[in-house]
Amino acid sequence: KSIAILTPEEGTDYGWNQQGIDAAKAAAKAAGVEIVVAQGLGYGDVRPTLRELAADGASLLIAHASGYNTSAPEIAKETKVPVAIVDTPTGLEKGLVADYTLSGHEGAYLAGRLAAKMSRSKSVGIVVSGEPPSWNSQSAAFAQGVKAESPDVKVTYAVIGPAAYSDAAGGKRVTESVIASGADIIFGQGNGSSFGMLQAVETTKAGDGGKVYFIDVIGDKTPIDKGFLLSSVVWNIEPVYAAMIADLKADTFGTKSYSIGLKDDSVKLLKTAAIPDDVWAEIQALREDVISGKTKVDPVYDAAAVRALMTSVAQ
Amino acid sequence: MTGLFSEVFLSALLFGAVTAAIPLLLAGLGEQMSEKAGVLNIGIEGMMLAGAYLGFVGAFYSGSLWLGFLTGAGGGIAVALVMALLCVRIGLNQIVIGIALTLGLEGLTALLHHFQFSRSYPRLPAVDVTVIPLLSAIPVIGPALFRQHLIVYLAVALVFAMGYIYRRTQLGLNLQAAGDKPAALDVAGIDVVRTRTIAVLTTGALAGLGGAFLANVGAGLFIPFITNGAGFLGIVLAMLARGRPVWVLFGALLFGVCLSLTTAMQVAGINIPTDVIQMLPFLAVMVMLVLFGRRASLPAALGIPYERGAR
Amino acid sequence: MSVAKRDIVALEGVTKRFPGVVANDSVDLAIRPGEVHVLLGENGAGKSTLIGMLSGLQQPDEGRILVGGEPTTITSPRHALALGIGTVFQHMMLVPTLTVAENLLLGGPWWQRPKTEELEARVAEITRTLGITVKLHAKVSELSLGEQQQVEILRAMVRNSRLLILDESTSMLTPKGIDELGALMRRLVEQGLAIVFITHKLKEAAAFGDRISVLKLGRKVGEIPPERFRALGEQAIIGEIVELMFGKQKDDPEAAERAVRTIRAEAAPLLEVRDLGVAPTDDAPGLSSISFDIRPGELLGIAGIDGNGQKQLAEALAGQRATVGGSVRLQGAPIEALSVGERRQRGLRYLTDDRLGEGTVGTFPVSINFFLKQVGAAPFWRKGVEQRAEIDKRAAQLVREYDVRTPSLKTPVARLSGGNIQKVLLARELAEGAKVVIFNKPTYGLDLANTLASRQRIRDTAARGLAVLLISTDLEELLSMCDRIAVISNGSLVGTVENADDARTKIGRLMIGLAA
Amino acid sequence: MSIDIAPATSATALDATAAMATRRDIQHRLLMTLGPILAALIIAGCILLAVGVDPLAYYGFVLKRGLLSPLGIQQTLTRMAPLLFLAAGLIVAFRAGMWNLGGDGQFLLGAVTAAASAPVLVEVMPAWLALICSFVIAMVVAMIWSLVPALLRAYQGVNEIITTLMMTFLGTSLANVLVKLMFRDPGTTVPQTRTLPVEDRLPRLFDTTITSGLLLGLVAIITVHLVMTRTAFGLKLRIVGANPRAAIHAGLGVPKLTIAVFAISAGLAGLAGAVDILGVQGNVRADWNPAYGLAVIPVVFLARMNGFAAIGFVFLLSVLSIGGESAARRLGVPNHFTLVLVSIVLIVLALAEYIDHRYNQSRKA
Ligand SMILES: Nc1ncnc2c1ncn2[C@@H]1O[C@H](COP(=O)(O)OP(=O)(O)OP(=O)(O)O)[C@@H](O)[C@H]1O
Ligand SMILES: Nc1ncnc2c1ncn2[C@@H]1O[C@H](COP(=O)(O)OP(=O)(O)OP(=O)(O)O)[C@@H](O)[C@H]1O
Ligand SMILES: [Mg+2]
Ligand SMILES: [Mg+2]
Repeated sequence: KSIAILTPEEGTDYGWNQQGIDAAKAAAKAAGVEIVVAQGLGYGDVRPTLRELAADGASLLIAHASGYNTSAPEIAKETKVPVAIVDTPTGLEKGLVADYTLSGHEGAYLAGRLAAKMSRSKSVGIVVSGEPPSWNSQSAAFAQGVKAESPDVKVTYAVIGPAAYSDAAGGKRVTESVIASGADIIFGQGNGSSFGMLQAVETTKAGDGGKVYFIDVIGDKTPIDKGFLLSSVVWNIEPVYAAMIADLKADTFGTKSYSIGLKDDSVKLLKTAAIPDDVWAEIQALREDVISGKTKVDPVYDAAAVRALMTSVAQ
Repeated sequence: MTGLFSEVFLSALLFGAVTAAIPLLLAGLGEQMSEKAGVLNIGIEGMMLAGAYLGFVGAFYSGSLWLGFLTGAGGGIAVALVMALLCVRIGLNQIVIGIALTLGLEGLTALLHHFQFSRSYPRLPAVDVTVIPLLSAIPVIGPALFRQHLIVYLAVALVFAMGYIYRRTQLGLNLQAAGDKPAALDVAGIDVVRTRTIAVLTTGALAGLGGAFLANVGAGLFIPFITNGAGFLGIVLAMLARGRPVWVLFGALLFGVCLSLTTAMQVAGINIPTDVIQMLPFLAVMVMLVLFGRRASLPAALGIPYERGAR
Repeated sequence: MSVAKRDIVALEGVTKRFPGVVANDSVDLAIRPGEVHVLLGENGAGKSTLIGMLSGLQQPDEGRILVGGEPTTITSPRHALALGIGTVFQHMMLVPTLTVAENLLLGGPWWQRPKTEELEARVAEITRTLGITVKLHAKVSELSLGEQQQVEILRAMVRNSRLLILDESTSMLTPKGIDELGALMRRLVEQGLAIVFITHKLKEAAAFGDRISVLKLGRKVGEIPPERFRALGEQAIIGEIVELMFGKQKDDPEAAERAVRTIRAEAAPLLEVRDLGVAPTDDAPGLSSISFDIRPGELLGIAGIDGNGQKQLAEALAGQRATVGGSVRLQGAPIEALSVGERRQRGLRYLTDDRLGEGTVGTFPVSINFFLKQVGAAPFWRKGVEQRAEIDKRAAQLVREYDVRTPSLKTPVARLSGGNIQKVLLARELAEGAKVVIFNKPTYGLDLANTLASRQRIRDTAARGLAVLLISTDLEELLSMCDRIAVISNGSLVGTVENADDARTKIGRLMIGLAA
Repeated sequence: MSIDIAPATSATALDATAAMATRRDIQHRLLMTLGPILAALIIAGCILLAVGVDPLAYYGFVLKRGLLSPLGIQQTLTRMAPLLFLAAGLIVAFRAGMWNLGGDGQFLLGAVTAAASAPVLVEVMPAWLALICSFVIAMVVAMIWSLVPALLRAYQGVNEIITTLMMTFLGTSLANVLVKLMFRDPGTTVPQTRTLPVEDRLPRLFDTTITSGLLLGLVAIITVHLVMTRTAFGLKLRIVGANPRAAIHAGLGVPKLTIAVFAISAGLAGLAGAVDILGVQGNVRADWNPAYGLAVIPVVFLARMNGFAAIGFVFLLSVLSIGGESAARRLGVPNHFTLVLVSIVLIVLALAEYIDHRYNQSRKA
């Protein structure tokens, strides 16, 4: 028995790909099954790889990219090998297709609250390299969090540019502009370009001459941090994969969607030394509110809706 | 909302425009030199990538940005050497080799990055700027244009140096002859292959420098595919510029300004889909093409390998 | 040995092979100071190849070259220049986008600023003795071909060569220009230079030469040394050359009599041109109110110095160039609004002077080049599909009929020699349906035999009742063939003369701007 | 600009010995293709050794997964379909001397419009008719997209390398905008067009996973080859390509032919996009750009713009890309190595052609 995970980029990005691969490895190890990693496949056609992995005897194919959610179910039907896809809650099929729609919006909301508390200039920025749904929901939740904490804090939203996933220079340039517009905390989402954002934060001074902080998503960049990482909305996908394996064994695969959230710490805010303990305590309290349902955070996936939201919060 | 456009923000935008323009400028100037001499250098994207990678490696390990620029230029030259050997000396098809080099360098630099940096993602410290007294005190423009790294001023100076070379030196004459009528240059006693080789190597140096600037100053780090088509934009700028270096500068700046404009519009919260806004730089160049493209006459022997005495 | 010492350059047993041809076959040649050494031979005889080896463009496969008595390998054009060998090549070797001055300066050390002032002084000195004016600051592309040729000669002079090689350098010059060049060569050799002079015009050879060598199929077949040269008169020399080149059949082949034809004066003109105008462009003069008629069977010549609008006239008539006003009628029907193809359909044919540039597609086979202007027409294409058998049958027929010397029908046309390419063009333009034919410099660059054959074709064309417009810069050619000759100058026809005994003087007066 | 085009020798009759000569020629060409590929593999093998991977194992997987296993060869053949259409489009353009480097933009716009129209059309008409309509729409849209460079080149003489490159940048963005703003599937949060159901896509061949798009691609490229070499229209285009001045002199309507060339070339690129969507993908996602166009350009040159040779090279490219991915995964090399491999193969092939050419020349002398 083995499971396979397919990712668009190499699993060394301290982000989406790495979290997926690491989680799959952990889940497989826990369940005592073999794991096959197919990484760096790009965003093109992965049907050849899916078919080959199926033919090689994988009993679960995890198609870890929203770009794979058309091809993977098709191959599942063709080869009768179960697949897991992302961002497609409507695509469930018993025994064949399961969905895990991951959104760190709850965590992003907390990150927004944190940013608003910590911002000296009362201005924070969101820089993204593109507008896929999972990022949109986090951008929106972050902005909501900021406004919930303090309506006076300004939120600036900027998308880097065309095909900007690897545009590190663009990430740096746009982030610098956003900092110049007054922001002293940057909430950044991007693949390769997020390293450019990090670089901008490290080398640019805020309006008051102090440090600019960076809030990351999905992964934990602490190993490469130089003291500018304020936090990160870290995802832990392992419980999701573990549940899938369990469901597969229990023959209940494809009957439910998996997700991550604050409740089981599959989404959590990263605590760094830059966060004062009192602030952290407040955030932990807010976390409880979200878990208990006292505070409701609804995901917004649509890019236009996110932009509309940003415009309204900017006023 | 207009309060948003503070002086600091405006000058940051302009600063960003210049930073984005410099790699394009260097690539464009380089490509222009090759084209003048009759070589269509489609491999410039590969040269930039080599420059970006080696430039970063040099700067990172030595801690000196200048050494990084040097190794970056060296990387570009190394790729250009292959191109010169294959396309100038033995006359292989320039488009085939150019594209092959671009693909190869994309793969190679990504590979090297994977083995070397994909766990640590090293980044360079902030860039030292050279402040030009008085001028830098001008509001908005001053901090954007006159607080740049020395290499930026040098790149702009290069524009005028190139203009001087093309119009006022024997070398300029040689280059133009190599592109327009290589046989005439040959019988005048100047080696066409050598002239073109010099041009291609210069292109490599400039493209490599542009790549190094992109990695070291523009991004402060190297990641795979970092050039994102900058080399191809350089080709377009060079062709649009009709042999005049100043026009490469204008074109690169126009492009950079358009990029900053897209940021400005977003920060201003204008609710137009970002994908639409982001077509702006390309639209701007396309409009330039429609307006001025007609006069973009290219050298007569562009793309044709020269062989002495062939007919 | 002491004799060899006197040679500036000597070739010993030089052989040069190209794929499929032996261009030079153990050629011995001695070039002495104080002599104009004329090199003669048919097209493809190997003259330019010889020159190529002297100027460093090519290396001999066998044999050796002695420079000043020393065996020398001339490795590059630069080396040749350093040895004092200056060459004016058969094909234009100027950069069209640079100015004349810049072209003359080409070749200096690369780091230097071009030394324009120095050049200007030097040019002024040379042009004074030459009696020509050169527009130093004009772009080469703006000059006429004749002017460009002058620049090339000037360039060779500026270089202070010991040996000056002129490969068909008179082909674009006016008769006056040719005479001046002859006088100049004389002055130069008197100063101790050596000159190699290549021409297809035997009269020039006889008038300017001291020594003549004749090449045939790559071999040197004969030499007339100076002693003998001086002993013979012009006619005798020409007779001897012709014998060397062609064997003993013709006397003075160029002096062929003009066939007296009777053109019915009352016949309606086949071609009527009225007030035709063309706007000038950056690099070409315009045309203003050109009017003339040509009747069936008539041969109208257009004389004039090259670059005065001849090409524009031909292209405007063929429909390749936009006109500004005026009318063109063919058999009474207006054709000025028709396209190139439609005009051809009506019987208007244009034989271009630019054989490889626009007349043919060099990489395409000979067979296809015959039908370049009929692509898609039956029976060679049916429903748009190529009928190879038909094409080849007809092509083979044309090859035979027009005596095109080609290895095969499949040979790319650019591989043929100039004369044979010209035959392909002739065959194409004279094919069925022709009524009016425009010939633009039909014998430019052709050797004697080919020239005579082409002229005969043109005469035959007129004799068949077609109207012929013959554009040429060679006055002899026009005088030997035309019924009437019009003179074009600066884009307009300045006069037309009947080709009677006094035509030569009248045309000469018109050409230099006097009334006939 | 003009770039040396191989002499078009196809236009004359073949005599009796020609058939044999052709066979020898094919053998020779095969040798001149396989030899360099072997050399390229050795060079690339050194790089593999340098990063500690066994080259033989790597190539073993490439061969097995790209060529020899039934599954692998099916994938390879499926991948060829869009590449063949792109190559066909480039052959038309390059033979006519127009350097259409805008294939990727045209491809994407064709793909997007096919993806947008097909799912809607299948609901109102039979699937086969819907597919045909989508193909036509994709083709027409790509043709229209090429109009700007075509008109600029035909009537203003603007160099098409610049314009097509620019239009590719613009087309990529536009395709994105179309997916996100106009044709977005309302049923999903992921920005992509509606999906054409698998059963409505182009039928698969026999019992395999090979798309019938492969046959369409083969038909397209062979048709293009025959049109370019055997018809009056093709000859006219080749005249324009080989010597534009001769075309004017011969009375050909060069501007109209120019526009026709761009339309056909772009139309085929649009069809390439359509065949990929309607045959394999089923929809277009935002930011999707496989950039096939760039890799196909050198292939077409190496094939000397000959359709049959291009089929061979496209096959090679597909084997390398399908097999390379698999081998990379199995041996833990980043997938980027495939790019390096393709690059080396291209360069060595170009070099081999040069050596071959030289050898032929010296033999004749
Ligand atoms: N580079 C070359 N490649 C192949 N063949 C060549 C080359 N140069 C010259 N030849 C051949 O060598 C022969 C001699 O040509 P060459 O140009 O020397 O003749 P020529 O006497 O100068 O003729 P013309 O009077 O027309 O100028 C010709 O058959 C020609 O085709
Ligand atoms: N590139 C080439 N390769 C092979 N053969 C060539 C090549 N160029 C020319 N030739 C051969 O050289 C011969 C003469 O060519 P060349 O260009 O010298 O003509 P030319 O001197 O103008 O002759 P003419 O005008 O008498 O026909 C032709 O028969 C042709 O077969
Ligand atoms: Mg000659
Ligand atoms: Mg000749």
